[in-house]
Amino acid sequence: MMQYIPYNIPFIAVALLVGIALFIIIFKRNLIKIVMGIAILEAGVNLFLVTLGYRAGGVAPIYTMTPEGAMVLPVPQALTLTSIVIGVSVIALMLTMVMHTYRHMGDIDARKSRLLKG
Amino acid sequence: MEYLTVHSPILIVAVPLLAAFVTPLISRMGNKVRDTFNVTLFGFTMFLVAILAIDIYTGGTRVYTLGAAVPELAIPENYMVPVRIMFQVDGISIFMGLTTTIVMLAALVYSLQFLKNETGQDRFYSLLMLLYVGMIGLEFTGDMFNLFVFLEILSIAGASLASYRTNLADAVEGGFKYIVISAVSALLVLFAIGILYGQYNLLSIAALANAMQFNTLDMIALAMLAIAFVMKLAGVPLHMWAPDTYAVAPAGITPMIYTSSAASMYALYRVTFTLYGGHFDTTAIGWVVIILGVLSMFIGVMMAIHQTDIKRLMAYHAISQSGYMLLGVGVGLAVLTDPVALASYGRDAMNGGIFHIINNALYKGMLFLTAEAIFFRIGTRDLNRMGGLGHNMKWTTIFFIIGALAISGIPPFNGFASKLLIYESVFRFNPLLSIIAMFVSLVTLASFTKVFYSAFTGPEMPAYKEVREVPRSMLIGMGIMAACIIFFSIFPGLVVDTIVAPATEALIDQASYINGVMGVAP
Amino acid sequence: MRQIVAWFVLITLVAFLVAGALLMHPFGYPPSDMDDYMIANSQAETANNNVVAAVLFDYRGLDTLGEATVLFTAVTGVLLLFRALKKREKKT
Amino acid sequence: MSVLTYGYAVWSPIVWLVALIVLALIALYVRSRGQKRYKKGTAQTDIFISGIQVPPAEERHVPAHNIYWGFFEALKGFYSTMMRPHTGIINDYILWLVVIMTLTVLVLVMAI
Amino acid sequence: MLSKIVRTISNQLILFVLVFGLYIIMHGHVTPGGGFQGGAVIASGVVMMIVAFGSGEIKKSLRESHLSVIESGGALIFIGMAFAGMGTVFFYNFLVGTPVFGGIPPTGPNPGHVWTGGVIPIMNFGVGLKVIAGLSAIVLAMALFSSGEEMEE
Repeated sequence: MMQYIPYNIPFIAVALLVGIALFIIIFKRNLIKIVMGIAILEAGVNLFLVTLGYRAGGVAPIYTMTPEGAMVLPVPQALTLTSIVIGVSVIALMLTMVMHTYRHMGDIDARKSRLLKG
Repeated sequence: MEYLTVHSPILIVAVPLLAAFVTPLISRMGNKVRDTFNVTLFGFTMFLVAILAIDIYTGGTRVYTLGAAVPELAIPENYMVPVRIMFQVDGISIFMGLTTTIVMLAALVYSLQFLKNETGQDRFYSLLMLLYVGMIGLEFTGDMFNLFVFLEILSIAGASLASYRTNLADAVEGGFKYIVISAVSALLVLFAIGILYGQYNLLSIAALANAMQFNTLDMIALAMLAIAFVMKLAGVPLHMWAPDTYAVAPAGITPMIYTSSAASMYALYRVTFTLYGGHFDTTAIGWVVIILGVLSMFIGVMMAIHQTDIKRLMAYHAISQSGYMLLGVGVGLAVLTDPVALASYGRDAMNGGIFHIINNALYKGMLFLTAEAIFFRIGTRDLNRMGGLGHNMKWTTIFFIIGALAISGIPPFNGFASKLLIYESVFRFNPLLSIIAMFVSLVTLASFTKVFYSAFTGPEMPAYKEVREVPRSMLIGMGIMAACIIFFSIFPGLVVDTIVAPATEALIDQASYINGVMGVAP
Repeated sequence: MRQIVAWFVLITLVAFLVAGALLMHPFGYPPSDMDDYMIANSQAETANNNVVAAVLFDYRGLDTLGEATVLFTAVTGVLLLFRALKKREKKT
Repeated sequence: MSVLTYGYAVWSPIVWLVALIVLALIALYVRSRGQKRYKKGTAQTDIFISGIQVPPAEERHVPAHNIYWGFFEALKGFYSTMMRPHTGIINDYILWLVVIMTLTVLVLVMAI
Repeated sequence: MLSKIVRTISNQLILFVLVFGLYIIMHGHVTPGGGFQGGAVIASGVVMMIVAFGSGEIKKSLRESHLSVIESGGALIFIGMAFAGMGTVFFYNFLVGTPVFGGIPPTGPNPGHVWTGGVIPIMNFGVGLKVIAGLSAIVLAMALFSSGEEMEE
């Protein structure tokens, strides 16, 4: 296992990024900060997908004027692109709802701007 | 006709998608044109679902590979793994598809007159179609990443529809909670998909199931997938978003969001049975599912009887009924590796759990619709302020009684048939679980008696003297559900033999799912 | 109480994830059964130099359609939430 | 068609309905044998609450939060425990998700 | 509305943004890029205009209903190309080998040619339209809402 550690630093970074994102979502009460936490979680997952496809010494998988050599995997890049666009959509919708909440309640604290409980 | 049969799996997704894309354009020609267009295209989709269902019950699992030269060609020639996205429709997929379609029909018809005086109707219909697309795609797909994409479609459409009444502060709050938990659980699903992809370089469910090695990383991925789907289906203790969201969503949408939880439940079963079935001892994950199920049943119903908001009360019942499905199928999962126990009671428990999904989608959906009919007429969800509505809303009262008796498991309704299957088979597995299930059924009856008493009976309240019956399309929407409930009540044997047993068989028989794509026995 | 539970759980989860990260394949040497097919055949099958575009629009076209649908859904949802709540008077 | 058979038991809604109808007929027959002295619109149908003034019809309806009052009173401890996790705060929802996920990871990793 | 300098410069800059975005969209099958990336570039140009001129000014020339129509049109182009392959299978790349975008590039590294890719350039164009209209509509709606203006139905 030890010999992998220098190579697997990106994966460890992903684990830490996910941890930070979950920390923000759990501890921060500001709704905007919760949305930011979800954005960071997304960034962590996207980073994970991209790092999965990296091949040592590889070039971009596009044949136009490319140098000879191994190519990095194309599927994770496509998945990441999809996931980024989905993330943008989700965050746009969330921010819309935060704006509406602020208009109704005059507050974006998760503890104070709630009506539904129990 | 044969052409339609061959292409029906993708057309069922693509035609409503086309409807959703065209709706903003066609609604400039007037509301009548738009409604006719939507209903027509949805009717065509129903026809396709029927064709596909007949084909699957006679011919077995269908594989449809997108973009290949031949639909059945899942793996390219002279290659060993599938590279394209494929739809793989088997017994449980089409079962969920039928459930979704029935609920969608009722919701669509119900919404036609419900929305008369609201703005933003064309976007509402567009999103309703997209919600349907998300659910059907989630149920039909045979590819993990595609499943994630459809999960996001149904989450976003559901959340924006849930906060449709933006003039109410609680509607926005319910929608926000739904989108946050959906986003987090969908990202966990994506993370798990990344783990699986990194290990096997595969995305197809069948190929992944074939290659699965059950090491530590796979277990982390399984935990993420399972718990993310449990969050989406609102099992206790991850249920707290459900009352908030179900309570505020407008009519027609609440049954759909509830059915989308059932679709998440399908995803949970797909992952635990198909992706991680086979040579792996599923007892541990089976007990996790059983414990979540029992907690959902008990805590859901105890919280429900305490509520005074009619839709929150019904939402807690939805949670409690999900517990039955988790319990039934969880028992099957726990004994999956024990052929004797599986044959003697495991299969019946799963039949009960799966039968309960469609029963519950029907009567729970209808109860949500009646609650929304009350809200439509008197403008409040508070039970304390209701009373005597039975005098003026006779049809709604009748529909409510049918739904309440069915959900409480009173014979001869369909709820009794599926609950009986669960009680008797779970009793052989562990008697205590069965006794808890019966107690929960009792409390369910008690709490619906409370709703019936405080909303419909009693003297006519002076404030509600002028209340009239709801418009006809709303009654037809509820009537569709009621007709299905009565049909299912009178012919439980037919339903179980025709659509439930193939679904159970599809879940248990992992090898044939894999063979549908990989071609050879593992 | 909540703080303690939350910290404990977060640390445990991140520990599991880091352990998982160490168990993954070595960074830069991924398994590549599926992707090799696309790299080798995308030019012949889809007449396309850009393999990522071939994956996006041909091999995994439904994902992209779904992604476009997600964007469409979000835009429709945002416009639905920002709609005017009262019907405007018809212009004469 | 309407009979649901499984392993060790049978459920037939038609038989059940027939039995229900027969029982209902018997009950109606017994009822029809009863005395017919009951008269509507006389003092026989008035409400009598130990002599206190009977409130008008609109105020006689028991509101929902009073139904099953005894049940909730007996289970006061249970419900106050139950209400504590139902805070309605979105952070707590996610915390529950993470807690259950970590527990499941522990269970599953220990199981292999 | 920002100062005159900003307004003038962004008025000039928007042309370059548009051209660059269109280039990225239409060369998505040959070079890095594609509909989403190019669409995001142009949508950021629209955001620049909204920041420079204020949402009220932009609303006069760019309406949500029009954006909504453009978006539906882009989505219809995309799903239409997918439906057009229904002769064989949904999403079948039926243009490969035909004169329209059908040239097959030689295997291995090559200089690249625009008339390749089958349905992919057309789908890129549809997605590009969709992303431009969609992202602009989101930003415009948010800007209008936060400045307190009435949205049209």
